[in-house]
Amino acid sequence: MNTHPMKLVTIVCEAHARDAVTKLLRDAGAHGWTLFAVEGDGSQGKRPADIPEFANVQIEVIVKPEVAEHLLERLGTEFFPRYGMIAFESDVRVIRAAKF
Amino acid sequence: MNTHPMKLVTIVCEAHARDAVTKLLRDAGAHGWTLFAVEGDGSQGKRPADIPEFANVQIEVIVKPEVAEHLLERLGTEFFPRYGMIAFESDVRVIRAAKF
Amino acid sequence: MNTHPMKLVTIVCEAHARDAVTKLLRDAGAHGWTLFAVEGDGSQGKRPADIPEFANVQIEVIVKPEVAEHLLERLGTEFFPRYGMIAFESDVRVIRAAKF
Amino acid sequence: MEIFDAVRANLLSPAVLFFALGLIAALTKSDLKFPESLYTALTIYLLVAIGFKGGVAINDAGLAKVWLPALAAMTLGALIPLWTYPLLRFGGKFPAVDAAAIAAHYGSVSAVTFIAATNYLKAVNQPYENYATAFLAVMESPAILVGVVLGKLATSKSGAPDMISLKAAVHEALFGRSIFLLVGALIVGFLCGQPGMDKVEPFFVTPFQGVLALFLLEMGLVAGRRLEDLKKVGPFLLAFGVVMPLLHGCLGVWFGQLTGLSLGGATLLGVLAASASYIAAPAAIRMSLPDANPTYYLTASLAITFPFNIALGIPIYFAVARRLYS
Amino acid sequence: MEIFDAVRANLLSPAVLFFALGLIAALTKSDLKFPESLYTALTIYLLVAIGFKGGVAINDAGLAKVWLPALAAMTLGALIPLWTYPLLRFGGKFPAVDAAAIAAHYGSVSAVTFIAATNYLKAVNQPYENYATAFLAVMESPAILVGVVLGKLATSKSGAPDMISLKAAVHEALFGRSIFLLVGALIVGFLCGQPGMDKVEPFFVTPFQGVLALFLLEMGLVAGRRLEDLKKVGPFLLAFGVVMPLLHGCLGVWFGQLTGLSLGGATLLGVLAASASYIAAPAAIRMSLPDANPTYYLTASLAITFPFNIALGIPIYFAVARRLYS
Amino acid sequence: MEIFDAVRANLLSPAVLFFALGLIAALTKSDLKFPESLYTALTIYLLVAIGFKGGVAINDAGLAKVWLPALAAMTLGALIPLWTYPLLRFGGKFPAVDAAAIAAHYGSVSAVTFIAATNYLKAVNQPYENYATAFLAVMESPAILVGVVLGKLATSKSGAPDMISLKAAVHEALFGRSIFLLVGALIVGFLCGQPGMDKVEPFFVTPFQGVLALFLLEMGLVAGRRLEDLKKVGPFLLAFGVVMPLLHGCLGVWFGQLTGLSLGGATLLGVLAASASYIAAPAAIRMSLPDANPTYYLTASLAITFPFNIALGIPIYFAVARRLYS
Ligand SMILES: Nc1ncnc2c1ncn2[C@@H]1O[C@H](COP(=O)(O)O)[C@@H](O)[C@H]1O
Ligand SMILES: Nc1ncnc2c1ncn2[C@@H]1O[C@H](COP(=O)(O)O)[C@@H](O)[C@H]1O
Ligand SMILES: Nc1ncnc2c1ncn2[C@@H]1O[C@H](COP(=O)(O)O)[C@@H](O)[C@H]1O
Ligand code: NA
Ligand code: NA
Ligand code: NA
Repeated sequence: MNTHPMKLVTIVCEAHARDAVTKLLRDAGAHGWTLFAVEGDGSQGKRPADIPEFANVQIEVIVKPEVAEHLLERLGTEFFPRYGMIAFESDVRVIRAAKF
Repeated sequence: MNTHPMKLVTIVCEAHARDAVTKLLRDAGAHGWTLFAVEGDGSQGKRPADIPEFANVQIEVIVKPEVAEHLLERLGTEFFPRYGMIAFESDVRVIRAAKF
Repeated sequence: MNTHPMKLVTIVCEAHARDAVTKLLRDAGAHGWTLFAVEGDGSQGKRPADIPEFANVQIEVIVKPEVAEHLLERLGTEFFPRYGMIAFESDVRVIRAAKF
Repeated sequence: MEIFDAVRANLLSPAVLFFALGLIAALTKSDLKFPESLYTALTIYLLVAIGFKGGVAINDAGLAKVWLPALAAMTLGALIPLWTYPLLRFGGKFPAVDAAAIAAHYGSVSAVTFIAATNYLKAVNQPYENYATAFLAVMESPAILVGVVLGKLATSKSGAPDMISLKAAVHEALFGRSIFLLVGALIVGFLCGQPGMDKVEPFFVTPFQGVLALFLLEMGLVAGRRLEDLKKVGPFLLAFGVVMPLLHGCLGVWFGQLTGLSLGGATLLGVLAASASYIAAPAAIRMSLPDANPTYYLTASLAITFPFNIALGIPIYFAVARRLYS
Repeated sequence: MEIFDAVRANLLSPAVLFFALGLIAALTKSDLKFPESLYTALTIYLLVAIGFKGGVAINDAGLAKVWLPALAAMTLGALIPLWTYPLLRFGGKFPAVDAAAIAAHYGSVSAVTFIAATNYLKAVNQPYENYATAFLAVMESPAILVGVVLGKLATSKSGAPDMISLKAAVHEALFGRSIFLLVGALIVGFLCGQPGMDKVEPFFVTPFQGVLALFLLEMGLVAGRRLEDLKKVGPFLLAFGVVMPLLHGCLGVWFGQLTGLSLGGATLLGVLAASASYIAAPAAIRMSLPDANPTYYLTASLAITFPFNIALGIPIYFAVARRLYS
Repeated sequence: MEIFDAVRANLLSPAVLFFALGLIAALTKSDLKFPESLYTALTIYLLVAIGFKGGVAINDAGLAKVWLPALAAMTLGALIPLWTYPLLRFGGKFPAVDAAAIAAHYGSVSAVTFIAATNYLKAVNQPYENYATAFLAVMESPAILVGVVLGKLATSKSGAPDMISLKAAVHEALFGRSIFLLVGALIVGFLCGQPGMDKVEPFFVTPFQGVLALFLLEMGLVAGRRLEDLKKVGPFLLAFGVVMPLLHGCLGVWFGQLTGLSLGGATLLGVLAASASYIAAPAAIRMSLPDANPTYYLTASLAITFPFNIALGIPIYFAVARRLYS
């Protein structure tokens, strides 16, 4: 099976930012995303996920390198000032590159 | 602590494919796996995870490079035609290589 | 957006080890962590997460390389003998390096 | 005109109105969402409660009364795929494996539709055999097995033996969670009888209708989220999802009369025949016929037939039964 | 001294004691935790139950009786931000967007506080208009919209149009889960009337008080975990979170009397005015005023005003009403 | 032969039959699974309900009646590890830390076993002291602390101080979720008394037996999944898990009689002594004795002793008590 290099962008942010982020993903050109609820701790304090107001989601999206670049760009400028969140990218190799 | 290079294979697929995939992991020679429920969106449409029929699972498995190769091979040929799913591999460094 | 190299340390361990591990993270100098419940299978047998006694958590922490080194060191010596768990590190690039 | 009144009475029940509310929530993109674990919890409660109640009823009535109509119900379930399959295959031009999968769903049954029907009969003060749950229990699996066999015959060449083993299908059809819960609770109820019922009645019976109303709110949400898939399935399946239930409903009522059921019991058998499975069948089919496209069978049973039966089907089958029994 | 007795009666109720127990669990760092899905399930149950009950009550009483006090309630909710905003902005020196966000929360209402108040009135055998739930339903959104508009006017320059669209705010304020459930169940109850109630009463009414007690245990945990944030918000907001409810409570009681409500009904309107939203408002504000700092409005409504109302506010507003009506 | 009848009556109760159903589901590899949050929700409900009920009962009976048998129960719980530890250490050749861990579990108690026993006594119309819940509450912690101390003395050299601090053990043993809920609800019930009970009875009391039946279905699943671990623990622990309960059961009944409990109350004290903890103890032990192997103590308490007590133990201890009191 020959694999193809892609970028995995991972975002952890408060649950209330969910729709704004997924909308951004679509705009940036992602063809899909994976999301799940997480707890966390960080500079903005604990997120025990006991109620939606204090819940986090982790969003994982596989995109082409240039899309990742653009995505992180916008996350840093538009979202970081507003939401408690982190974002990072890493290198992965996918099968069926056509999907991404 | 000296770490040892391994492959992390990540699979996101519909919940109903769960048993088939974990069986494949065992056959391919994985010594364990980690699994959790996720929501998602992709070419096959939204997976809101409101009922098991529309739920996804993310399966993470750490294996030796050759096993990863073989795993992705079979996923691509046997599973991708049938199930809504993605799969990708990445490089990790583990402690206690003996476990994998 | 210029990104900064960091280490992502991922730990999968039994739920009862949760507090001990997060305490370790703080001691080791992590500024935050992300955590979620997972199922799993491994050398210590299945973890179906049907009751807390048989549940796993996956803990993800982004730290500077030297912190990662120290973290894995202590995990290997203090935790691995006691708890069913795995731990591995991988390379990521973050935005807002200051957070970590 | 009695059908009209029957429908009206149904549409103004809390259960149906909450179902409509769920549909509206989905269509208006409200962020209302039931956690999956709540959906699962409510499903477990409903299946255990209805199963237990049925078991106690069989214990009261005695197996002698139950076996004949139960056999009829089972046969009907097993037969339905035999005409729905060719109809879908040649009439609807569906691939063989998809035709088989859809046929399995329509031969099998929907427990929630059945439960809604029992509540409807209660509301219109129409007595029925409490052991009718037994028919629900025996109708769930046979059609699934028939459907899987039909599908296998059509896809016998293709690879990946580990997934397409008939064994898996049989196991899933007999030990899948919904069937297991229903049959298991039925047996438990049968063994306990009335003394057992006295203990658990305040939990499994008294609040039952309210729980159903809440569950139908969730089902409205679930079905509403699938409505956009209607475009994908084409006009044939749309018509199929409404016409076949009407046909099977009448057939079921008639079977009920033949096997000596009361007016209420015959209505329930009609509802069962008309209903399409969306829990047991999808799970079993996905595992044993992975090449079948879930969009077809899930949309048909969940977004077309289920809402139709809840809103219109149930009172219609009841009116049909009234006609037949008068 | 009647206020004292009123408070005492309240503090010894299971609901309040379980709330205290939750606070203690959080403060003693017990590992007790409710799964989020349980919290959501209980919220859904409480909102649907109270909404349905209210709808049936409106059906009984007739809209003619309800519209005037409902209009008054709505107006009151919409007005509150108009004085809380400047007070926070200039008195509290809060950034405009934060002042607007907090104002929205205090103009809106807390369903759980309302429910606790109805239970309190039951406990002291004080009759009240069952359709008072209608006031809860109409008071939730207006203040949120007013608050968002105030916030927009202050932050009109800043970028990211996709998030700061007023449209999103309106949609969230009208179709957000808590409002949708409450209003939806209200309408369902109104359409069903008493016959529908008879079916679901054993689930939505009989166990209601017990469920509330369990839910308040969880709310105690939630509020307790936020207590450490009190340091972050400063003395002004602390005082604001206690003084404004007292003020709004009296105002609400007075509005109630003006619009011809009974002593019980006026008390409930007082409780609504005094309560601050912590479900509907936070969700809507976070989406439409993302620049507002959640620590301020969540701590104020959840860690200050909510516990104050549950423990002391409710009986105080009742005593005030008694004074006014005697 | 009375033991036989007592057992038979027990085996045909819904609770036990649903437990068996769960076991079967696990053994037949059915995909039936309760979400963990449902398990947690049911646990919370059962602990709060039983605790609250007990507290109200203490309020009725007065502390004067309760303290002596409660003290006896506490002492018994604290003593049990003192003979089970050496037995496991030298008889069973277990490592010291494992022996201490298992001893802690058998000195502590299982709330669900206790609840099942109260239901059994209700079923056979055997009155008992409602405040017996107090014994459950005071027996949970002492043995855990004793076990931890025993374990520490044996592993005092080994490293990682942060985890093996006794302080953590004490905190977990006193504020762990199950103990906190039980004791907390007990105190709340004690403070409310009967007036409080009247409010929440329809939720915490009326449906209780049904909820227990559903919960035991889940417990059957959980225990069933552990059965394969029986191979790992060896014949000694297998025998230990059956013989010690019988021994402790008789001891408990005898303590009950000595401290003036009724036949029913003595049976419950026997059940408590015979039961092994699988919620409080595992959590506390895992944190304070991390070197102990969970497979041993979890398999013993969950897969051996719990099913034994539910199916056979309870009626046996009752029969023993009947013998003793006749
Ligand atoms: N160093 C870190 N490693 C992993 N996750 C983190 C880290 N810092 C923050 N997070 C996650 O990001 C969320 C928001 O971070 P913050 O804005 O720093 O509060 C936290 O609740 C965590 O879930
Ligand atoms: N680009 C992507 N990034 C992350 N996850 C994806 C992506 N595409 C698909 N997925 C996940 O894979 C599942 C199946 O994908 P698909 O077969 O394209 O519908 C989706 O429901 C998502 O959870
Ligand atoms: N090869 C693997 N790949 C992914 N996760 C694993 C692997 N091995 C173990 N795990 C996870 O680590 C947990 C503890 O592993 P173990 O101590 O081997 O039982 C398991 O329950 C899994 O969740
Ligand atoms: Na059918
Ligand atoms: Na208000
Ligand atoms: Na014991």
